[in-house]
Amino acid sequence: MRKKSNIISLIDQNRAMLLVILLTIFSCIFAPNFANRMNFSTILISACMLAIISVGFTIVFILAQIDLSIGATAQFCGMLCVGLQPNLGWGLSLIVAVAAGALIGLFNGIVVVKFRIHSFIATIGTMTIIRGILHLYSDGGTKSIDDYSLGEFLETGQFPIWFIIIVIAAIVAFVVLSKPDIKTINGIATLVVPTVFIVLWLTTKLFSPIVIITFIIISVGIFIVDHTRFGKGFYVVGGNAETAWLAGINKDLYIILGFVICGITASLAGSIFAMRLSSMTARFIFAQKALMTALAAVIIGGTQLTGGKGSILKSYFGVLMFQILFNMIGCFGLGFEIQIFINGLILAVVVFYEAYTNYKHDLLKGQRPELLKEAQSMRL
Amino acid sequence: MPAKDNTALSGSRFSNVDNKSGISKLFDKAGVYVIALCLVILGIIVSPTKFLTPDNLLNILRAVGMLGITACGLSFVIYSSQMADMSVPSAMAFSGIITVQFLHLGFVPAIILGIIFGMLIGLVNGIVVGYFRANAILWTLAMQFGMEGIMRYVWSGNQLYPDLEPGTSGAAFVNIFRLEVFGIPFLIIVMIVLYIIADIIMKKTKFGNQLKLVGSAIDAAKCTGINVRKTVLYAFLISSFTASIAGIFITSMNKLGVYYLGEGYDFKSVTAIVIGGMALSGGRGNIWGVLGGVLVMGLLNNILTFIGIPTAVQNVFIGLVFIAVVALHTYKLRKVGKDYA
Amino acid sequence: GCGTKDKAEKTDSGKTSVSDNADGQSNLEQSKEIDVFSIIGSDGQPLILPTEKKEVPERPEDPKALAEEEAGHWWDIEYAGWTTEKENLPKSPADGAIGKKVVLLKAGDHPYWTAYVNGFTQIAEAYDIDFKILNGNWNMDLQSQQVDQAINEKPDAVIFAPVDATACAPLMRKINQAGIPIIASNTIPAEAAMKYCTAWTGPDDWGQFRMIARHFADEMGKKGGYAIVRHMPGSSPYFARTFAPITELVEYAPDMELLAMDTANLEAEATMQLVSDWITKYGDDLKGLILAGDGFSMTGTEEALKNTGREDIVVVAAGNCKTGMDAVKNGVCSGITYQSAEGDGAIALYTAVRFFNGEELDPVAYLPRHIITADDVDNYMPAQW
Amino acid sequence: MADKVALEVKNVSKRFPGTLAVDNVSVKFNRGEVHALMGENGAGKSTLMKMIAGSYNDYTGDILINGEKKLLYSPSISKKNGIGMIYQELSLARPISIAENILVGRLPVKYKIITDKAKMIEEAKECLETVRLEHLDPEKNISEISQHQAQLVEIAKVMGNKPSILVFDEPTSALSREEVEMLFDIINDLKRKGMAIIYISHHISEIYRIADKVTVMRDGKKIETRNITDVKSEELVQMMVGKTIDKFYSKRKGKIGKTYLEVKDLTRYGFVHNISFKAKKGEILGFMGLSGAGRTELARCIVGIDPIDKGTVMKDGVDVTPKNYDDGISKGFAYLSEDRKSQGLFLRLTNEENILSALIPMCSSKGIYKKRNAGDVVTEQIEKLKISPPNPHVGVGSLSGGNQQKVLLGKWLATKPDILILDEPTRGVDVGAKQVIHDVVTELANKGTTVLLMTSDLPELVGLSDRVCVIRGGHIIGEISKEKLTEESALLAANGEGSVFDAC
Ligand SMILES: Nc1ncnc2c1ncn2[C@@H]1O[C@H](COP(=O)(O)OP(=O)(O)OP(=O)(O)O)[C@@H](O)[C@H]1O
Ligand SMILES: Nc1ncnc2c1ncn2[C@@H]1O[C@H](COP(=O)(O)OP(=O)(O)OP(=O)(O)O)[C@@H](O)[C@H]1O
Ligand SMILES: [Mg+2]
Ligand SMILES: [Mg+2]
Repeated sequence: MRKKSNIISLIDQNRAMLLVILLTIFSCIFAPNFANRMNFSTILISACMLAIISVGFTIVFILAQIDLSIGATAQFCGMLCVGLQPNLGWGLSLIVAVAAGALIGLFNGIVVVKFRIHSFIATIGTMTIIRGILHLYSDGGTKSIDDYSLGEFLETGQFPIWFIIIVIAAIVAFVVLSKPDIKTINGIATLVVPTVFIVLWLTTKLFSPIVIITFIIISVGIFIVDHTRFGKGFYVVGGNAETAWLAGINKDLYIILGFVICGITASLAGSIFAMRLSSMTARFIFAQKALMTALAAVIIGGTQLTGGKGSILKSYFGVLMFQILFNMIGCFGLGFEIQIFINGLILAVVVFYEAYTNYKHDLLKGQRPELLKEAQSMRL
Repeated sequence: MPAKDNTALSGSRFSNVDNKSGISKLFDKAGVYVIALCLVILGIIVSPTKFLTPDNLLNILRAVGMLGITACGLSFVIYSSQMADMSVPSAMAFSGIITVQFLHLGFVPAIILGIIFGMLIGLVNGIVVGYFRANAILWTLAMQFGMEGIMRYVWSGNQLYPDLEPGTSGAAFVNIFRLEVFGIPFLIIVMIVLYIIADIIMKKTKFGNQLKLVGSAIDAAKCTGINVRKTVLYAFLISSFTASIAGIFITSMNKLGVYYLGEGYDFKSVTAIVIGGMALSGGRGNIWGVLGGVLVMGLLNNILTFIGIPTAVQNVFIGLVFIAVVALHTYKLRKVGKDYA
Repeated sequence: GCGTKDKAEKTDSGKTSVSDNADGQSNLEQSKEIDVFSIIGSDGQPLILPTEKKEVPERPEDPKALAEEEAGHWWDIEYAGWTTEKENLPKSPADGAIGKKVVLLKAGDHPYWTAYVNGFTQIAEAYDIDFKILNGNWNMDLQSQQVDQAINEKPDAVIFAPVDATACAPLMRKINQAGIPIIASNTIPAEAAMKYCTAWTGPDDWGQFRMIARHFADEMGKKGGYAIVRHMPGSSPYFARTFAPITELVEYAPDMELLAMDTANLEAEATMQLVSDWITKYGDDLKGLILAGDGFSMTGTEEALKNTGREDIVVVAAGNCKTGMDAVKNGVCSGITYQSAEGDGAIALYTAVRFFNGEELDPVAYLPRHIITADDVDNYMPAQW
Repeated sequence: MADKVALEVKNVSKRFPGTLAVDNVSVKFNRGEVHALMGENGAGKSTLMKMIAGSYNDYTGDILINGEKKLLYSPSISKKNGIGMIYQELSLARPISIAENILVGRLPVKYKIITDKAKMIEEAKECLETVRLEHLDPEKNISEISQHQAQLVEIAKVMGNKPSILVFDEPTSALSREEVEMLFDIINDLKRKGMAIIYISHHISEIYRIADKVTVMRDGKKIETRNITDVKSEELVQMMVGKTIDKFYSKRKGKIGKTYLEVKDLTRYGFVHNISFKAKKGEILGFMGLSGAGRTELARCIVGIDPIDKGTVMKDGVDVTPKNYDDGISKGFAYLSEDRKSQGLFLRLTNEENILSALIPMCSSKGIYKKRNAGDVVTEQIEKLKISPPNPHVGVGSLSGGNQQKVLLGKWLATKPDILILDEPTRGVDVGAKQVIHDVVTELANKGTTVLLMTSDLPELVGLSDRVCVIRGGHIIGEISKEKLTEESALLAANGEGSVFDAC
């Protein structure tokens, strides 16, 4: 009995990862042209934007908030990044774009905290505003530049050697400092995963620079949220704002910070996407789809709207799962209708499963094992 | 009785929180209509001769008629503290497509079928959200994706045209939107009637009164002998019912059914409802406020176009007004010591 | 795939010629023999129409420095592709089209695109071309992924209908660098992207709207105020179908006055509200309307005109869907542009076929321009979508 | 003497909108002493303590710690000054782990920034040991452990901060008897170590067991501070209520009728098994059981809130087993739930709406709700229960605990039930309100309503019940008649030890 439920909860907790694995295996076997390095690299690259977005998005979820403006923020900041590039160069324009993202996040945070508006509502408002500003700034047209060198570097380039050394050193330092306990699964994973990653990175062309950058952003996010005292505060605030307040954690500050981080990652995502393609579209559907996919991915990753729970890594797997799905459907040559249907189906199954377990849990809450044993003998 | 003076004593320690002055009570009651009135005055200032003409006012109403209808039903969902129904667009498109598809059976059967099929979506939502307490936003979003996929697949992304020959049910169907009764568009009459019915349901029926309790505290409602699941189910059914009606209107207006009709009506309706003073936390606000919210959105759009502000800037304005109005509502709630929206 | 079964029989001729391979005819000869010009589209017009060229005026020094009302300002967009120096174009294999593999990157789902794919499929079946369709769903992010996927398929050619005319440049460059020929279709890519495509086919948005602007001016007696309901922001018609008529009318009918222009995101309700508001605001000054789309924009406009009793307003619109044609027939609309969706799809693949056959291609090939009016609307019925 | 004072509040006041919750109170709390704080609901005890704990930044007056004046304007300032507080409402974050809850705000770190998980678990374990919960896995989430374990975790968390002044705000309301004993051991231990302890409770017996001093508050004012040895319990009650209470449990006058309610073999697997009992018309049937014995589950099964697996409920010889709770209500049942905040009241709505909430189906015909049909139940209940303020339009959330409980009772009385099940009707309710509730319940029984009383308050059980069923581990194990009913016999029976019970 107990063991069974343990396995189920283990599956449930790692469902995004399992889905990724299952989908990959399935596609490798059945989907034409799926299983090759080039395609895997494509999937990883295409997951980058949403992966970066979902770093901040997950944090906002952990805080028991939601930010519907991420898509619009990503689009607007990407537009800004491209629009300013001719005058400022990539570096400066990226900084400006990220600053704009942070400002949008700050606005969201202040509206939620100070005006006490539910974030679902407040960010619908922000989304509308950004949509207007986006249109104004772009004049309804795409912004682009003719220099593709950066985009090319992001997709196919190589990092300079010093960068590679720094990153590997950081990974090694982290692993050594965290003193993994080899007896536990977690400990083994802490050793194996970075090793596999480093080997793959150095020996194959699987990880483009943009993927590495995404990994770095995700790692920084995971490090802050899961491994620092400051980051743990997000969970406390989301889990129970009162606990946080009593423990001297400034809940308002955390919520505002959460939104700012969310704005920053959204703008980073948009900017990096814009850099990759040297352009940014003015079609708003870009923002809408980014929001919806990120939302579904984060939920499938196991983060809950009720707050206090969530993992950036699992969100990443959620994003990855969707990209594999899209790619697979493309490989089969199926239409978008199938894609959106499966998208909805997976989300529905996950949401329903979650609701159903809660429902069961509520129904059986307080059931006593010794009485259950008795009941079994009664029924026999 | 020994305890008697004690009660009286502690009674004196409470000043009556409910004692409000007349003006603030009026604002409490009128709520969003104060804002609507301000907009009307602004409109008169902007265009003294043209704004207050019956034609223009009818235009405003006509433009927000369908929004008004979806918001009317969706407010039941929000009132029951279920946040939102993101599947409104698919219910709209679905009912429209089904109606057009079945027009050959005759006008009335087709409409009925359209509404029934649209309400199927609400039924599923209601069962999953009401009975299993799934998160409403996420579930209805999944539903929206799924239905969109199904509609695209079944009708291979095509537009469905009704037969427009005069005298056919197709012509009658297309005429629904264009119908006028005593110079007032049928759409507006339907909308007003729906609001009156909704008001009666909310205030005068067992369901409506229990809905308020469910929205206020769902666990307490369960322990008060209210069938919470059924109540939430009904709320979603009502939402899909009005969405289906709006879907029939929008299909009739466009003279064709296609899967993307109704896009955007999810957020738009939520916006109108929240402007109207209904709180996401449930059990707050009333249906006339929602109508007010709908009118404010129509007026705002109209006046901004009058001033000559392009759509892009209008978005900025609407967003800002939206946040400001909601902030005002929550401020009001907080001032009387209630928790926020 | 979206191939429909009932059409499959039609292509028997194509199929037999493949099996006739034993006769010693080469693929090239066979594919040159196949006659696709006799295929009739669902609107009764030939599926493949003779394409047009157009005269290209001198490029101004600095187009962007000119005012938006001057035609020169839009030169780079309007005449994109004509003078482009192509880069690294793959050579034609010149070995015939039969049995080739093609990937169609279409921009998104829309009834227009369903018709487009219909036309496309008919040609594909005629030549027994193996094709795969990737649907960008109007989302640049999705299309950028699909480009990688398309390259990964290693097709003989890519038919590329970009979601975004400008942002597609790096995508086309990538396909080009993978050595795969591109036939761009429908939306004309910006100059930067034209470098990488072997050819482009599609409607001449600018040309058509200059044409319809003249028709519009004639209908209005070259005077009076008009307004423009624009296309969806972010799309290329958002500019083409706005500034082609504006710049044209400035020269052709200088007395006409542009009162307003705005987008209603191609929604009927929004258009109705917008047009109603304009009519109230401008009253009798408003004498004409140009619509960038003839579907929902037309429906909304029609309603607004009826509600305000202003059926006198002259309306012209783009595209030829059923709604638009009906409006022309009813006299609500005085003219719409002719743009065969099936033809759009067919010509794109046919151009690829010509490429496979080793024929010389024009860098830009427009679908023929035509204004459908009440006089000839019946020739184009039933509508394709 | 002066250097014994650990904490002193001087002329402190705190005002809420509409209430002066603490009115010019001055008290001294000594080291090495347990100082009890008593008073009716809404007397201002919690508010005074929250002030010390730094929950309010707008109090007036001075708070002195070790003779030094401190401005305790935030919980972290208070914590730094050595104040620890165990709150009346649990303040744990449910989705996160026990360890993180215990160490919230002071997670151990290594290399200055990285959290040290091993150390975290070790420290959490240490804290848990102080409340004898060392067997608990600190990585479990709070949502996975039971209510009383959570209460103990809360205590462990506060003690982990090593406070020198410790406040317990009604810590025992969610604890079992054994756990209470353990808690008292812990408190005595801490006292010996020289800590100043402030203890709030409504249980007079508890106060006599552990307190050294007692301060009584009423209506936000301090009444008196006394040594516990100098004060008799009647005196204490008098101070709390402001008047002498002659006798708590009035004699029953009504006649007990024939068997009215009969529960047969009621079973919900894993919760309650084979429950059978009979209750007569006009009888108050008590249910005795230790915490977690299954009384709440039994009540919920009888009225139909929870599904049952088998068994029948008969009323007046007719099978009325309810399908669900609305069915149960229409068949004359009413159940006053034990948790008024989350399961009883609509805190955001008014008195009137709360009292009428269960009446809606009865006042409706064909789905149309006619408020008129309810008549003046609202004023009737407000008067009968002496709800204060007696304004039907005041929000119930702003009422004191006792009055909230009265509203809850009023809601069920309004349905005029034939069978009323009371689950902890006076938990956390002050003496005055308790008196009113008892009177109303007795009168109800006198008029012929069958009352099932489930309470952990032994004097209440003994004082009110005509007969008591003993329930243990989900089974009814016996029954005690009125004659043999004493607090001792009941307690023994509930522990499964007594020989006093008659088998049913
Ligand atoms: N946040 C608040 N806002 C408004 N009034 C409050 C608030 N908290 C407490 N009160 C009021 O202050 C008074 C004192 O409440 P307090 O909680 O201190 O009483 P208490 O003695 O602890 O009662 P109990 O025994 O029920 O815990 C009550 O009348 C209560 O209604
Ligand atoms: N030994 C146990 N094992 C697991 N769960 C238990 C155990 N004892 C009690 N519980 C649970 O603790 C909760 C409290 O029990 P319940 O409310 O039925 O008891 P009660 O007799 O009403 O006690 P109370 O006086 O606390 O109201 C229930 O959910 C019950 O199932
Ligand atoms: Mg208290
Ligand atoms: Mg209980």
